[in-house]
Amino acid sequence: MLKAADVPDLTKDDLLGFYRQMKLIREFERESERQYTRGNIKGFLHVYNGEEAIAVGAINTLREDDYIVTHYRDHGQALARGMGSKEVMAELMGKATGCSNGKGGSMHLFSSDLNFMGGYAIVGGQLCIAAGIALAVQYRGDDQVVLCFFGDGAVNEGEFHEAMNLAAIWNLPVIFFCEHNLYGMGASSKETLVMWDSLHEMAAAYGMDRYEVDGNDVLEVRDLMQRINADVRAGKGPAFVVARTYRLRGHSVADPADYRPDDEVQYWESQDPIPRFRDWLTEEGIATVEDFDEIDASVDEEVVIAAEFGESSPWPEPADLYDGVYTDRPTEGIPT
Amino acid sequence: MLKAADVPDLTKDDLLGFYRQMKLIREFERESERQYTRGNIKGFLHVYNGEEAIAVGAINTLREDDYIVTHYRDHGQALARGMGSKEVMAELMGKATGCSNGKGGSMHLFSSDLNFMGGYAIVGGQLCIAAGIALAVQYRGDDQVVLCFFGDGAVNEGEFHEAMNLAAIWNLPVIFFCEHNLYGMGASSKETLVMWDSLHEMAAAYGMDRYEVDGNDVLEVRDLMQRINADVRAGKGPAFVVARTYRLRGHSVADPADYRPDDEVQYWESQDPIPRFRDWLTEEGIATVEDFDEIDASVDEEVVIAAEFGESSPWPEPADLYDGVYTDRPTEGIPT
Amino acid sequence: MSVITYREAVSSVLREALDEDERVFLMGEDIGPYGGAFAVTQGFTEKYGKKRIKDSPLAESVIVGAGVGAAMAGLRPVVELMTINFSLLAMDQIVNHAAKIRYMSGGQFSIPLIIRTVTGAGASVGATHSQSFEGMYASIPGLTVVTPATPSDVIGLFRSCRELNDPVLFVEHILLYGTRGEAPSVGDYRVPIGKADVRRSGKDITLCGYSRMANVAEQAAGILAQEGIEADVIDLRTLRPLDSETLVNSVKKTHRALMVEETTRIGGFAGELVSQIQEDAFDYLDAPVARVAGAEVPMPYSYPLEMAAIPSVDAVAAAARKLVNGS
Amino acid sequence: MSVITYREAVSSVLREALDEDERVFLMGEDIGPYGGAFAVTQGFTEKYGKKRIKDSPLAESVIVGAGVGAAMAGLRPVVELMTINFSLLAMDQIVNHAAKIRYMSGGQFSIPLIIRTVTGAGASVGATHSQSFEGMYASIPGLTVVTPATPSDVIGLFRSCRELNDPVLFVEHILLYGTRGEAPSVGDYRVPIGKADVRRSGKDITLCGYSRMANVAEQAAGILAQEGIEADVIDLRTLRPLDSETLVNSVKKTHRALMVEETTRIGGFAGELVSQIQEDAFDYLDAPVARVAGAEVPMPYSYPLEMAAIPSVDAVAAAARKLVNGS
Ligand SMILES: Cc1ncc(C[n+]2csc(CCOP(=O)(O)OP(=O)(O)O)c2C)c(N)n1
Ligand SMILES: Cc1ncc(C[n+]2csc(CCOP(=O)(O)OP(=O)(O)O)c2C)c(N)n1
Ligand SMILES: [Mg+2]
Ligand SMILES: [Mg+2]
Repeated sequence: MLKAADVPDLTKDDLLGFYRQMKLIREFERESERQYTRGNIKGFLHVYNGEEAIAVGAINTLREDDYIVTHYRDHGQALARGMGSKEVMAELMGKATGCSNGKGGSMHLFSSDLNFMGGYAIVGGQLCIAAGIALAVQYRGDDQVVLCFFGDGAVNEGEFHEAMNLAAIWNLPVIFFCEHNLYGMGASSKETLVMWDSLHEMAAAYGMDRYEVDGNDVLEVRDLMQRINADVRAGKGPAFVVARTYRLRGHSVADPADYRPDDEVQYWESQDPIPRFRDWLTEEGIATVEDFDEIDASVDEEVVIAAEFGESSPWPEPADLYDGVYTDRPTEGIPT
Repeated sequence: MLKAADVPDLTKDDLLGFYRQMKLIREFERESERQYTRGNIKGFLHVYNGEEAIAVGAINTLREDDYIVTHYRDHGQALARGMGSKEVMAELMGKATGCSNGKGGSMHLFSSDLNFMGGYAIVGGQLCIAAGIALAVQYRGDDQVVLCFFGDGAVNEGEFHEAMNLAAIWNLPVIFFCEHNLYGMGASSKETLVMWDSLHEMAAAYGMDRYEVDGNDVLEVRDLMQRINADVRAGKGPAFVVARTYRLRGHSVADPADYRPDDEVQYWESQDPIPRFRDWLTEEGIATVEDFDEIDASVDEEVVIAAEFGESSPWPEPADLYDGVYTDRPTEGIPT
Repeated sequence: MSVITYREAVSSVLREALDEDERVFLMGEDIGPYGGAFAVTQGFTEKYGKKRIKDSPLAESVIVGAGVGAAMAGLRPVVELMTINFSLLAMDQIVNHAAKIRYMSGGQFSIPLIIRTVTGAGASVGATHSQSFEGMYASIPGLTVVTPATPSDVIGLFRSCRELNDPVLFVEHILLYGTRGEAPSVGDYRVPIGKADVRRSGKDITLCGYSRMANVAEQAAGILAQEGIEADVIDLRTLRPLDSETLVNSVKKTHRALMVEETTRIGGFAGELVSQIQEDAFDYLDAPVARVAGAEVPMPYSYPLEMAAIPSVDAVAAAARKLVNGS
Repeated sequence: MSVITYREAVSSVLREALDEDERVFLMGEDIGPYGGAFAVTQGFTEKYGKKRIKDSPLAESVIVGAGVGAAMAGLRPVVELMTINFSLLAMDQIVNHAAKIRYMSGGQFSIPLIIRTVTGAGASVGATHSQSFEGMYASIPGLTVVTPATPSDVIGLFRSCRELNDPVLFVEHILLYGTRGEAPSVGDYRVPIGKADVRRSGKDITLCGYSRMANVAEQAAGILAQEGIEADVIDLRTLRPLDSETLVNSVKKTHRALMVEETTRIGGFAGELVSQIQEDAFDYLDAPVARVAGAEVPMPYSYPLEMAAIPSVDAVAAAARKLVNGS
């Protein structure tokens, strides 16, 4: 574990900012689960509980003009990138005020202002898109990096291979970031990937730089990502990062997750990134109970406001159904 | 290079048999090119010139009940497996007497009698099918091996990854055999695969046994494959073999292949597996000029007979168009 | 007579297949300990073991491709593509391999492979997860495409599919798993492949649908009946082969026809139905064959928009009314 | 007025795009030093360099997916899928990504991506290489599908496609590359997206096709004219959006219509055309709208079988004759 002295560039505010983001994500997800139970959120809901250190540690190393691409488990990354909890909650509720105008839903968060290039729900598909964004950066001679999140399940897909290979052979500025939470939907990655316990080594097949990191340690994630970003920005080509983590809830809200061994769950609960970071802040003498109480209260308040905003927001207009299919022409078949 | 003493299990007949098969493939391909020029073969024609040592070296190690799956560059494997040159030539000509009744064509040779499970023309697709056949073997508790050929280009495809991963995680009895001839269609694999010069190492990503071999040395190929077969048959799981080779002609008959550097072509011409093996047989004192002359003459004769058979064979009947779509019912829309 | 859910029907025919035929195994994503994304294979691993219930990697192409290979080698795999949306990743294996190997090999290899998958909208799961591609697959020679809408059709059709030796796309509907219906009373009940079901008989109009839309059409017919409009309701049940005879005969009787389809309208499979009807019953038609279909948009997540995008009972009834009353 | 080949037309608009717009780059298999599978990009690498002519790995999904990403980030990629047969491997990227991102993102991201590909049968390349899937893509909201049949349409349509900001499938035909036609005389010649071409005008029957089948229909019309049957010949040119107005107006004039399509008949796009015609011109029809399409089989390699499986000029003429003469 790092010491405070290892991160001299981080102020107390920075560190408490990380804490707040992680806490916000956790409480936001708790609220979404409540809203789901109340029927205000429908369909699939994939919460990020337990993986907060990844989004917060990684995304805070990015520049404003860098790009993020992610999968359907995307609330955490959106919030860490600074998307408003109101717009995210409203999107989960399918409201017109949502970040994708209610059209995308939980799995498809987008923000062009934040270069948040989308949450994608076809497992593995977004790696190809990330490679393409990186291609555009390289083509223009710019120095942004593209940070692409996906799960260990996505590593099974053919598109993982195609995207890794393309990025490697063309030296594209993309970081493929695997949130290795040990499960796909219900299948353990021990049963789907031979290399599950050293997943980052799969990138050797592409001659790609590769790293493994404790995904439940926000400072470790940040530290590693800072170094990788610098390399990628300097034109050293793509990288593959595997963060070991665990989802503390089921795959989606519908999943009781009883296929997981108790001791495994217990171990990972003990590794919960939020208490871990809180303890660290305490032990290092950076923050006090009062600091945490204040932050926790402000988070609670923000989440309540977000939920109220979502609930009180209007549905899209009926005419919105036909809006936005094409840039250049109306869609077909609008009823007259 | 091996010495005769290294292959005590091979009789002179065996060795001359290998020579004859290689020579047959070469002359068969020359004849197909002539037939193509004369318009008797249409569409695509992908000849195997230069790669003969692979099919002959590998396939002769198989048992009769083992399975072969291959790609569209499949004439060599079909002949090495013992498919009649007549049926293969007739297939290339689209005749009713062809091994696929003229329906498949050059890229789609099949023989259920020989467990020759097909040539496939969608690059990479056959790896998945090979994994499935191996699954059937494992499921039944049998000990056949499945030998699956493909090119270096196929390694780019997502299906390569999916099939390798499935075979690895389920320990399937399949040998993925890459004919690494340095080119896809016109793209050099140096430009499409970072690991082009140690391609077999890509299998490390699947924890799979992996081997590289001189694909222009029939005895080396055979020797390696005998060892691998034994392992796979014994249940040790899949293997990945990369045979370094070169196609002495263009990708297809339509390709003048002028994208290839002269010195590269010259080098590989000097490595032509047929003169190499002939020289070896001579140097080791196994065969004489007379032996070769006799074989060459019999090959020439066989090829002439095959061509005549193809040319004189009937086209499929018009009604055959609608035949064979389904096992259990007639196809739709048969004109009445 | 017992009542079962559609989900139970699917589970039961899968168990039956596993019990009756050693060559049958299941393969798919999360069908093992997780029990399947739609809880169809719950308890299967415990009962049949890992050999026969193969929890596969998340890799659609090789799931189907390995099914094809295993079928060529003599087994009778039943593979699952979690939803038809993800089938696009396996489409090459379905269309270029499963559907063509028999023909391309001159009839030497048959592919007795059942691909189960799940179609449909209405579950609030957004644009990438709410599609109905079964009509596309029905355009591919070599495939058989089956779309049961009731528990007994699930059972009867699945059994018939198992008797085929060619690849089948067995398309279940996401919103139907919880619906109930009578279980077939006969133990070896079969529904023939390529035989539509006339769900209701009437003289004024033919309503034709498949999968969930057959039920929607039937419900609309109920409303219409109260207004004195009597509809023939036809559930196609199989898209390929297609029972155009039943459909055309119905239209010859009713002179008016409305096709109900869940996918977007343009280029949907209903166009085929319209074409065949007007080819074979042209002189009987008193009005153009009409279509009710999904809105011409990627499916929006937002609930009211999604509801507006899917053909409803009311929309079907309204379109039928208009067709019969001419306004 | 100069005569050029279809191949030259494609090459010329690609060069034009590269010359005019720095944001344009090409990406695809073997488009570099090899010059493209159909020799369309010969000499391009020498002229434009590797940065703009990207010879990609053999990996269809990432070819399209990377095109989508680059387009989201502000470039205007023109990617090539060597043939439409292989597009199945990229179908997920086309249908679930390219076509949907704009809508799913609430309109925040447009995808100005042109996917060039090659359709068609008749080249003796067997079942897996002779398909015509453009109709499938035309059923997807969010896509634009263009099928030029002449050199000048290649030029005029491609220029119009470049002005769009949404994903386009630009579908060339394998047998047309060597065909010749007049080059457009005007330098900035455009063919509007969604406007059919009335190739020939007649009062007796409407023949409608797209891609090579438009040419086949036109040739059939030539034969029919000698027999005194005057056909309207309509080349749709764009499948999505569809110019049903031109088609329907023609049928209102001729009262008889024959759709010509190269893909297999069942579930082809012609069903959509038939449906729209009978929806909008029902009272004008003197006979059912007829279809001539490919035989309902995977394409056989054998030459005479393949020829029998593809709609021929004679078959079209015969079907038209039957429709007009009633026998
Ligand atoms: C191509 C595709 N196949 C299947 C699914 C269904 N599915 C959604 S998430 C998921 C598991 C993904 O696991 P992983 O990539 O590890 O991400 P995690 O949920 O663990 O974050 C599956 C199978 C899908 N959405 N897309
Ligand atoms: C999926 C797919 N994409 C593209 C093609 C066109 N194509 C046919 S062969 C080929 C090159 C394959 O190269 P490789 O696998 O190395 O085999 P080789 O021809 O060298 O034996 C290409 C691009 C195809 N048949 N299938
Ligand atoms: Mg996971
Ligand atoms: Mg090669």
